[in-house]
Amino acid sequence: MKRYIIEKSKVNEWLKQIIKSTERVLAPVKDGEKVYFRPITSPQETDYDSVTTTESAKETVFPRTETLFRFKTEGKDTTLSEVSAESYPQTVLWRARPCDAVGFLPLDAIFNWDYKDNIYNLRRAKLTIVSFSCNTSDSCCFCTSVGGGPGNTEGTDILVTLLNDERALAEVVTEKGEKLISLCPTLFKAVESDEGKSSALAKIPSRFTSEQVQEHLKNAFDSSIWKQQSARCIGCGACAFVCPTCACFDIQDDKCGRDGKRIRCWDSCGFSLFTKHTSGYNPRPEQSMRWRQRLLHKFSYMPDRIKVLGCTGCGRCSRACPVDMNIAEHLYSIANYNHEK
Amino acid sequence: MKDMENKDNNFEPRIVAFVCNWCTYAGADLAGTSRIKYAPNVRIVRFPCTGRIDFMLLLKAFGSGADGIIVSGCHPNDCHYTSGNFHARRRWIVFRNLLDFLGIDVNRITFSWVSAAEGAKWADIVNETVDKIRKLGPYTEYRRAKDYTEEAKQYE
Amino acid sequence: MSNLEETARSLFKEEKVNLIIGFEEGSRHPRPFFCTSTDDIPKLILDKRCHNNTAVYLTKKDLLGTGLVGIVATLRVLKSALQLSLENQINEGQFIFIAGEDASDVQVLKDKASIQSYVDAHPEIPDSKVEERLHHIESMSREDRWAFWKNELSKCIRCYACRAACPLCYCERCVAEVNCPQWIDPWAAPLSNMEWQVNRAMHMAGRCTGCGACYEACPLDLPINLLTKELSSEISEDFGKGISGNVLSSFNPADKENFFK
Amino acid sequence: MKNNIYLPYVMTIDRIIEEAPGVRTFRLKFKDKEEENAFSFRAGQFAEYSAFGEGECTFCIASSPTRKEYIECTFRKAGRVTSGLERLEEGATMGFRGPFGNFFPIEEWKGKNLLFVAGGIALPPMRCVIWNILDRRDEFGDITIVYGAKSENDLVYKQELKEWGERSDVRLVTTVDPGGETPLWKGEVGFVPSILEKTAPSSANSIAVVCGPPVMIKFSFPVLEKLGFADDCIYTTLENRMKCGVGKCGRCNIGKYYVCKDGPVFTKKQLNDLPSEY
Repeated sequence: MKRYIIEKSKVNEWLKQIIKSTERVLAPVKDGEKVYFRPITSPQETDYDSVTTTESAKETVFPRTETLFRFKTEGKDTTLSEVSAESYPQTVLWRARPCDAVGFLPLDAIFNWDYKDNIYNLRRAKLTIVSFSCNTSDSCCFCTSVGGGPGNTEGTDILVTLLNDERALAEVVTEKGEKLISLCPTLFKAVESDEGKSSALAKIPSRFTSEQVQEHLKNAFDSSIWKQQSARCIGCGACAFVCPTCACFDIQDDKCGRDGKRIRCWDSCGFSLFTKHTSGYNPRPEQSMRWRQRLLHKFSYMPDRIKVLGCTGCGRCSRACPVDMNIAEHLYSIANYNHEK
Repeated sequence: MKDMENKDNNFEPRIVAFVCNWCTYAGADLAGTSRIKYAPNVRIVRFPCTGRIDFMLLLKAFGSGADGIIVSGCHPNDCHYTSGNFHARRRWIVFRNLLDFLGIDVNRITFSWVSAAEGAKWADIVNETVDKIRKLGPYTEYRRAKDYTEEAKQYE
Repeated sequence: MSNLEETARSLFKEEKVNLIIGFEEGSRHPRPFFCTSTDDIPKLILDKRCHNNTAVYLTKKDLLGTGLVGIVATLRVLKSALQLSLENQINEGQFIFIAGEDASDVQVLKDKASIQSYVDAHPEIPDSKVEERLHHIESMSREDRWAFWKNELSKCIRCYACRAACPLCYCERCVAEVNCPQWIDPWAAPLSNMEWQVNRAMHMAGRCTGCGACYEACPLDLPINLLTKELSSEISEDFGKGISGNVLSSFNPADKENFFK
Repeated sequence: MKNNIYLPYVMTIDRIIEEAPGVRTFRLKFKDKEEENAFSFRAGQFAEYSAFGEGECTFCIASSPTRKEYIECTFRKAGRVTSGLERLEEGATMGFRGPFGNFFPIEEWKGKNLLFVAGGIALPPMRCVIWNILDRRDEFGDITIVYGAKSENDLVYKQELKEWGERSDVRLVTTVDPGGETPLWKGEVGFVPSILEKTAPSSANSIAVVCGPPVMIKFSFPVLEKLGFADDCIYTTLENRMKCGVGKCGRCNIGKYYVCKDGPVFTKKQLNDLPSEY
């Protein structure tokens, strides 16, 4: 990893260069009370104050709705055509958080653990992530409990930390990151140490460890805790759709006359329709079972199968939930629950 | 259809008419047998009763390329099923309010009562609607909202 | 006049309820709470911050069990319960309502008549913010209104939190899930999102009690409550105030309109 | 395999066979000869079939891998996609994406007696295995097929059932649910599990393959157990809902397994270790 120092006042100059040389720069933009990753055309649009965006950054590589291929029917004949790789824009994700960056790792694993999902990979290859260390946090944050942290460099291309003085530290993790630095070589000065990075980071206490949770989940399938926790769950998909690692999707056809496209769109294991057979039979008929699936998938099945935890501790699901299903609280109680009951 | 939109000056409106079987359809039929000429831009979809016309059909028609819509059935008190058109009237009052609130152009929808004897009225309704839509132009504004890839939401 | 804790205790003891649906302190704001034993009673709270419309649980049969259920009911819960009762979704005698706005002052309501008179005695103060936004949108040009809604609804991620949070969205099979024919495209796109909201509003027409749960549930704060709110006010204007039941399943030969040719 | 895992092969419907009310078999041929030559699959694997404009749905490949020139699928018209498929005529184009999933370990069954238990529309996945085995008949021991449907008319592959029934090296027992028989019906009357018990095939050196609706499977397992079949000698296929078929969309996830990757073929022994979400 290479380290550089840049003056805080010069960061916007650097961003300006990035905007100039990149097809699309996505940065947090304030819209009412909410903050979204949106394309920006000038550095001033960026919101640096928010803890996280309302929605996760997964849409950069896994859009809510995207075309898998197009079809055209003439008489009894149908021809298929693919979306050209050029239509996926070269993208810089600016001011992501470390929990955003680390969220791409589970997605990489899901879309590549067996069959390789080329559409995902094309988008992913064109994405460069510039994340900023967290100097603030809120009550929903729990990254330190799932192996992350406010200054974590995992999954990012560059991590910028705004130090306590007039300077900022840029830790360059990848080749892609190095390319962005080389846009403005004069603004950066290479350094050896981390220049007191840790003192500029938010303090986020660890409430449990993911090992604890995984250990407890081993025999928890028939536990009474699921019904207890999910009683108030109303079964919407808000948690899944704002989650950086939830990647369940649906495949649908969008037909207009004789032409159309096959698309994929987000789906959620929390919906009762998700597993329901055409016959009406549903292997997961109750909300408690669907809540169990959500947690077990993230904290047991994914680590077992694809060696990566399905949670980054960003806390978005807790912020989005209409009935305050606080995931950190639930995980804490799982880690301290006697499942034999 | 694409051709129609490209040449603005000779834009030919596409009108979908949702009509009831017992009055307006018969009225349109009468217009035909009476050899009353009216604009050929209208495609008629026949329903048992105006009460059967789901509001989603109107949205689907706009979404699939209609520039204007006619909804027509029996005059109040003349419904073949006694009250289907009363139910429909209420629904259209509410629905029209909602569309207007959403900024969907309610001027593109003509609501009318046309009886089986009113062939001439039917022809007038069609002609007036076509003229009006011709002035308003194609409803691309609505159709554009259908296309999420072109619209490029934030990310596409 | 009595306090929440005492009332809850007596319900468990005297009335033999198995469950009281109420509120507890949450991680950010009070949240719905399923109180199943007297040990949990101290957790019950009730104050102005208790926003969730817990009437949404009244139609969830697998949560309620077979016994009598108590429910801590704010005004919005009571209003929704009345509408549910009108639509034959809940029966008298199935629930005991602990009505109030604050834990220090609650009263037990058991039948429809007493709920009705409680609701009548507590007229709702119109939310000035909602009224303001309504007027603002109404005063826009049609083009601006279209732009406004298109922009708002293009954010929608189709999580259906609005549907899930609404006590009156109790259909076992929602129109959004019907695919023969596919009335509403299931993916998030500006137009399909709009179609979904149009359906929601139309299905709520004349039924919506104006609690705003849909708006509060929306993770993106989309002002979707304005759609149903607008329809409610139009309906009382067009068809008369105090009309109850599903407005669209009834009619009046004297209904007035000004747009039929 | 294609570069885009969601892009199907384009197939022509060569023949349509009416099997039963609402049930059809399509015989599909590749439009592209190169794709046909490169294609192979094994008995038990499934695929995603598309009616363009309606979507995709999942069925097993019903033809035998020993018959190279075509692929067959059998489906019942039930939802949107199957209705769309049903509207297609001979010569029309449809999509085919596969093969996916695991397969029946037929090689391991050499020299063993085989028992097939199927109900209703679940005969197709088994037909693939049965033909595969009948095409190599002398490598296996006794073959018993117990097949039932709601009514006589609902039995699928009537022609093939006749053919199998006439063979001396196959024991075929067909049954219809009580009330589903006609006066001329010569088979059994009763639900599959009870007919299975009555048929009482020997479990010695035997493998049982069970496919059918969840309720049939649920009641057939105890019968097989009673007959002495060990859990690792009972095979079934799981029918969880799927979309992608390649372990991404998350729909068929049960425990750490994905039915589309680790299934659809499971032994009863494997099912015992699985959460009961199928």
